[in-house]
Amino acid sequence: MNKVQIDEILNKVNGIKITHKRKTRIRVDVDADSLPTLLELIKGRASYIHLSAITCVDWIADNQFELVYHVWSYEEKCLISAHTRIDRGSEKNPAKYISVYDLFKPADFFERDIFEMYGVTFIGSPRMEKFILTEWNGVPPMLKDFDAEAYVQETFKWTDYNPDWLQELTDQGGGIAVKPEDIRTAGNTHNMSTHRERDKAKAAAVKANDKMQGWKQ
Amino acid sequence: MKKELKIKQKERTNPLAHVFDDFIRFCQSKSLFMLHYCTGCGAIELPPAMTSRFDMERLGIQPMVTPRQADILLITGYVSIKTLKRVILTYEQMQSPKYVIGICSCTVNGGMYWQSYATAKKLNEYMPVDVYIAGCMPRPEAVMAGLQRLKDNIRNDKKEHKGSAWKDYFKRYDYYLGNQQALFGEDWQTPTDIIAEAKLYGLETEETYGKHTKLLEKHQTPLLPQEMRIK
Amino acid sequence: MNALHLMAELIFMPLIAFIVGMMMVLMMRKISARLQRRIGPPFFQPLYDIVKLYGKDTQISHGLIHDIGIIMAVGGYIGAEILLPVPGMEGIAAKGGVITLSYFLMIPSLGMALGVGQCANPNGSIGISRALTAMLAYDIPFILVVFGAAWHYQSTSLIGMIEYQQVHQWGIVEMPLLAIAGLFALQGMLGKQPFEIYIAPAEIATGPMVEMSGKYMGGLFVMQTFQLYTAGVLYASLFLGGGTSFLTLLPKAFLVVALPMSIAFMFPRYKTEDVIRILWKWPVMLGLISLAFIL
Amino acid sequence: MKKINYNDKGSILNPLKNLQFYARKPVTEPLGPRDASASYRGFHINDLNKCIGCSSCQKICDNAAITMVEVPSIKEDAAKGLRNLRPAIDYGRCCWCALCVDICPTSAIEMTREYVHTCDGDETDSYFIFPKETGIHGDSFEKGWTKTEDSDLLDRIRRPMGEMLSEARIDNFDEIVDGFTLEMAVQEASRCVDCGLCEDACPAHMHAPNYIRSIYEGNLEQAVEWMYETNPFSHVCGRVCTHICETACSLGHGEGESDPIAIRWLKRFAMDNVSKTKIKQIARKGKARKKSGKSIAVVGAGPAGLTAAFDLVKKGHKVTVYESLPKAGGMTRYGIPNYRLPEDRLDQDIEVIQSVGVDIKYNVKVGTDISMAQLYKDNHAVVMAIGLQMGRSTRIKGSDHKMVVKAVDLLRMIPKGDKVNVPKSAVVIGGGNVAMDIARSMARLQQQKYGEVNITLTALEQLGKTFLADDEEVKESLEEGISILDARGPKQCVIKNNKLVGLETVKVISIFDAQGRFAPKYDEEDLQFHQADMVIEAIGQMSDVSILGEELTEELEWNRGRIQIDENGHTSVEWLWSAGDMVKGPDVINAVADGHRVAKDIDRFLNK
Amino acid sequence: MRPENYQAVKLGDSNEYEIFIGPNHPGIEGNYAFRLMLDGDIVVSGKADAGYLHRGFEKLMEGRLWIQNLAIVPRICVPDPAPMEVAYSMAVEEIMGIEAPIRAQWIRTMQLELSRVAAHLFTFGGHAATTGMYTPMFWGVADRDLVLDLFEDFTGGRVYSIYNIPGGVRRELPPEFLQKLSNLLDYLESRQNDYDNLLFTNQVFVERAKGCGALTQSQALELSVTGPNLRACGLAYDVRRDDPYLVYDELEFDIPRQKHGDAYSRILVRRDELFQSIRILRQIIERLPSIKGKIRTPIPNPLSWNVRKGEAYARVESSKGELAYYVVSDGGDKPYRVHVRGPSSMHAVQTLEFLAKGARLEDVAQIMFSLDACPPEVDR
Repeated sequence: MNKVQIDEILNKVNGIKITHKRKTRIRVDVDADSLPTLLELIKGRASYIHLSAITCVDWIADNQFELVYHVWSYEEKCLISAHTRIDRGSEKNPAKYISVYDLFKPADFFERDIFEMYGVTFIGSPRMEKFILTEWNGVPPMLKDFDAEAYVQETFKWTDYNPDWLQELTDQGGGIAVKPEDIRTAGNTHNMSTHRERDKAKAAAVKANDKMQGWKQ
Repeated sequence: MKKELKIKQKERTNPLAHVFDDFIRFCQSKSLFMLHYCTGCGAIELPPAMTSRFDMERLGIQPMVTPRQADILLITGYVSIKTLKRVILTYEQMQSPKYVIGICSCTVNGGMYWQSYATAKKLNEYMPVDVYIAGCMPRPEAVMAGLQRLKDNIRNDKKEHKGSAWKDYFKRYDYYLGNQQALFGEDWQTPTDIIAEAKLYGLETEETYGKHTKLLEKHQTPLLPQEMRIK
Repeated sequence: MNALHLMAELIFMPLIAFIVGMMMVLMMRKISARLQRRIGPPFFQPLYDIVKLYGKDTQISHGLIHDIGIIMAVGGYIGAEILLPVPGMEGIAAKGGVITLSYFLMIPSLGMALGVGQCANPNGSIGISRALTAMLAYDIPFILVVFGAAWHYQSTSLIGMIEYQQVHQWGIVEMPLLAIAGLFALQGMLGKQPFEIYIAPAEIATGPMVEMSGKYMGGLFVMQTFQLYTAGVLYASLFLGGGTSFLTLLPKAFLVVALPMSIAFMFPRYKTEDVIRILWKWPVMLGLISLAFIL
Repeated sequence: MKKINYNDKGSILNPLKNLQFYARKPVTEPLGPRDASASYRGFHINDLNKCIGCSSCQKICDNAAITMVEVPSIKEDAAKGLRNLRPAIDYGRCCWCALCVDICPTSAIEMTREYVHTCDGDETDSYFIFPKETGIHGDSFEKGWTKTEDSDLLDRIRRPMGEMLSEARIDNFDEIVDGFTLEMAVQEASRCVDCGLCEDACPAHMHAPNYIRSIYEGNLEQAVEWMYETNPFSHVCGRVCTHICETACSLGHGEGESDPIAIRWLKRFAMDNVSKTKIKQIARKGKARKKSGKSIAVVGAGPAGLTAAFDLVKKGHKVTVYESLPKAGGMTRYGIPNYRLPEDRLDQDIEVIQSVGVDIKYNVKVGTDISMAQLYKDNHAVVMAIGLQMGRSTRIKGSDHKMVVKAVDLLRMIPKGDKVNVPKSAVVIGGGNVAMDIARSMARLQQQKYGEVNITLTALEQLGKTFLADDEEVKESLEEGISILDARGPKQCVIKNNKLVGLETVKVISIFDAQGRFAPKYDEEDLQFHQADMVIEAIGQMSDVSILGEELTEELEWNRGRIQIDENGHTSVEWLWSAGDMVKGPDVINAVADGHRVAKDIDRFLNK
Repeated sequence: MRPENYQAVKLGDSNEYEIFIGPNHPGIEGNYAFRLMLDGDIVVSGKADAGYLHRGFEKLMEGRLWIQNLAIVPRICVPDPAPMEVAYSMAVEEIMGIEAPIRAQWIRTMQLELSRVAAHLFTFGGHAATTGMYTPMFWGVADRDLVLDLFEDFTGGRVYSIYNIPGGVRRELPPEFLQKLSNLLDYLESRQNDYDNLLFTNQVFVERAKGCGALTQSQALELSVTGPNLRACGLAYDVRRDDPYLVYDELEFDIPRQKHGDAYSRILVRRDELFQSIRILRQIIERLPSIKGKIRTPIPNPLSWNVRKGEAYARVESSKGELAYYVVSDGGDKPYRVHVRGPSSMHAVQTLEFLAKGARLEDVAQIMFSLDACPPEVDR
């Protein structure tokens, strides 16, 4: 099947945008409504029978989820990535979409995964239940608005090392200057000139010391 | 700082008791059954350590499949919270004296997954650890070195008190339970009655009890064996 | 033979069995090590294991029957040891004979079944049900072999059999087929691959042993030493002419044990029904043919 | 390869063939650790002398395993780019990926082949290590993973800067350096590892990592914004800055060929490519809405004065700058030749400063036109930033001849458009940048007038070792046909018939005495004569402090001929601050930094 | 402490009972669990229970710089980490529009094939152990260790090589390396007879493995089974040939396949693949010295690669099957989204559940190991 023929089949779907990225990759953008039609079409007409993966991307700025269905054809030796966007929903009204389990059995796994990690409910998927995150009670963790690092800092304690060499250095007036967490909390990894962090830390230390002094008095 | 804890110790009257104890300790150091629970990536370096190339059996260490028979619990790397529950269950089911070896960075300070929401960061908050082996993951030789260290510790336990970290679990149960509850929720319980066991060994101290054990009593349902299944 | 002498024998025979058995365990582990291209455990490893298991602080019992089960398992073998004559010591072998011995050899399995049943671990239960099935499988050829041997030597006493072989030729020369059948039964009795179905760690996490710990596990380890010893000495006595001294007996016994071990590490396990099929097919067939010759 | 057919039943005897392994030797390795491979990623070592504390390792560490600790016993030197921070590694996090090794600019941190570390349960402190030359346990192991040319993550080579050829540039004062193209600038900016050593080293603490980053992202306006936070003379500094930052740059510390990032050229690129109106907008950002009602007078419209004025105006004060010359810029205009700093660029900087609200009064000479006392009367504070406008003399024999001139005076004449007496041949005494400037300026004038260059430069210092002028300057001068005679001290100006014939020099043995004081020693035997129509002295400048007036001079405290100031530029007189070259020596960026300091202090003083 | 009151669970009135295999169980590969409903020895239904190895990989990767992710990617599948690195690097390269130098591509190919050899040697032992034969495991792991020695030689790490970097590889091969590799291949080939005798033509093993967990081709396609497991069902599909990457189109190799889709077919396919890998490696040994040049296209600014907006779906044939990385960049210095499609996520959940149904309890472990499922790929 050549490029023209596949385009012909794909063009039967309304509002489709086709990008031939390279020989074995075709990117297709469709509306959420017509995606099942598209999948049915390429599976039935063009031998795309292997569902390689379903990916969900959280475009939080657009308030949308992007669902990407990667479908491979053993005969054409070509991968179609079908992109569609759905509404991101809210906590009360989580995002919903149609399951493609009838077409592709492996969708069971991927849809359950997306359900767990993003909270998208797939209507018609056989097992919309927790699988990997059975011990997790928080929000779906893959959402961009879940700040895992903040959660970790809040939940866990770190080992408080105090080896001999550090004590020695502290006695000499040195010691820990910049902790790795400090540069990370500064936001991005850039804009984190070490000396500034150090100055900040020092200033904070001095402040704290002053406070202590104040209390003592 | 750990407080010095008073321990009610049973009196031994048999004059040969010490000789006997020493012999048993010697044998304990020479024969270790290892429950290797693949909690994480480090487990991949255990097969080499067990098999022909490095042959752990030379040290008298062999794998065992059930916790009841095992002496060593190897925590091979990161423990996700789901695994940690099972690890604690397993640990409590093991028979004293029992030893825990923390392998890889992850058991010390979170390791590679320090920013992961799904893994526990410090193993020694949840159970006493005897020996740590550094590496990500440590090579089989390092694992062997760690095991040798454990063996030495066990043999010299009487002098140096290094090979009996497991007693700490009973002595400071409240601390460990508190950390477990903080992570798993208040209604966390295991089917093993640690307090009864502590009483049995005469290892109960003031720190065995506390507000966390009270909480446990409140939430504890009677121990039924197959309830061991965790939701 | 006075009572004191007998008492001493009753103590020494199991003791010797225990010590030799431990060496056999060591040999087994060394064989596996050699075939797996490694060095293997140190010399005293079996002893360390047993002492350690008995020295555990925690000992979990699952009730009286559990305890009795283990006692039966070990006791059965101790009973078997004193029925098994060794050079210089006959114990009560003259009174018991090989038939009693083979009954004693069934006691451990039954004891295990009792003990494990009490643990209520599903894995254990599956394991023990498999073990009993396996017992059923290897007992048929075993009985055939014992029966054939007894018929051939015209004696049910092991002492008699050994004497017969000292005078005539070794049993293995006179009835090779039966000896081969005996080897099959031995493999099954020792529970080694390919008849290892009731241990099966990958399926039922070591089956009957799953809930055993501390001294109970130690009991099983002791039982294993006796088991190997019994199997070796019994077979040596039946087919290899026993021995006039330990120097002649023990090498034979060790050889007998080494043979199934060498095979064991080369094979996977059969499924339960295959175990029965194989054990009821070849050894029984061989045994019957052999019997036909003997009779 | 032997094929196995699925339908084969296999054989029960096949496995027994492996009983041959009774006869084969075990493959078990002896107990105890084996030697690891030559590139093994084992435990870290760190050469504390090579390490400069740039903390790149900390930044690239994906596991947040590296903590920078301060080691007081190590000397810190911001100007050289040396911090006393050293990495400490948390083996409770590390994954031995060796990215820290691969990024280390100085190849200080490396990995050994040591890999066994075990500890008891209560000894986790041993997991937090401070790598030194010896490994975690203090033993020496062979090195494992070290940086190779392939694994180096850093781009060591500076993007070449386009320049006019010497033939093309010798007869004019056009700017020599082409400047970066966008592509080159982004490439150059991409080399930055964001260590901030440059920022530490810069007297004005310009946010170099930030603007480099902005350039890398292609956001030049953002870059200019970062610059204007600390430096209103970005055009000037983008061209003629002494770029201490580049000396400090961690990339410059590398072994072998490793160039620092061209921070100066990047600054220049960003400034050149943002429109003037946009820059004005940016400069105005952060200006106080409310007028404070206080007024300040600044004497001297050089970088220091204007920077102080710029800052103070942004704080809402009223500032008047008094300049004796017809144009602002001070030494940047009247000391730096056009080929290095085109006038229109300087004009633009000044225009931007003026656009913020700085009022400059030209051709007003303080001391004659208006007295200091008057200034104080009219204003709440006065800043003296008059710079160094008088050349120093060698005071050798014959140096009072009219054809023995001072470099500053000559340099000032050229942009002013005054007629310069161009000699056929000239000798320049001095090895600093000013000497280079005058030599090269004169060379251009000679070329214009006579079509050939005949300039000799003599300096006390040795070329390539202690030479004061920038390497580029030396290189370019040589290209332009100037002959440089190093390690020669002036002996006397030879005057015959009241006419200058040339200069006699002697060989220098040493410049400083044992105490490090300036006391040159000469080898009087090694005498040379250089024929010249003009001798130009470029050995240093000094300040004309006569404008202060006697009263004030009395009142002020002095230190070796300079006004005594505290660290904020405050003199002993309450209302007088002093800034710039006149107190800190000749350097634009120092002057700017000084301006900021003074402005901050004045603001604090006025708001008291 | 003394749970004397143990009792068997009886579920309802049926004869079914439940057995929980895992997570700490020798019959489970890695840290995984499988809940079985049994009727006698027959499995009525099985349900996979994953998440024991969940680290939130994809979330972690979103929080790290592009370059920092290099260290974390191989950890997704521990027994076969090299394809993970390569797939990630390939995806990033595709987005950035750069290509690794030819020599780097050859070295990568070599690394992938070595990794496949190591992984297969590991699998044989695991598979054999589930049937009660431990010697192949001892042999296989020991022989795999020799491959790991080579990895240590040229990547500096035994298991996690962290050797690939978008743009190429991090280090040139050490001197004499190819000779060492060639010696190893000779050794492995000399071991072929031993393995054949012990395992592949062992009658008892053949009997156990034949017919165990049989999958027809259409079932396999429906369940998205890939890799050796699919080839054991008769479809010669291999990403290396059908969606070529690196230099596989210049190499000569066969794609082994079997028709029956059972455990024995699968292990035979793996055995054949092992030798195909050796064949590929021999070609690489021959060709590599003549391929000179750089091994890395440097990407400027290690702390913040300029990865332009875009996405890429990079597929690699790992020892387990089709491995894919879907990487999305929003132009920032960290990936916006990374999705890992581990081949085992298809094998260990739906396929295993499907095959377990109706199987004998004895076979469940064998089915799992014969699928060569790697739980961390499911959990991520």
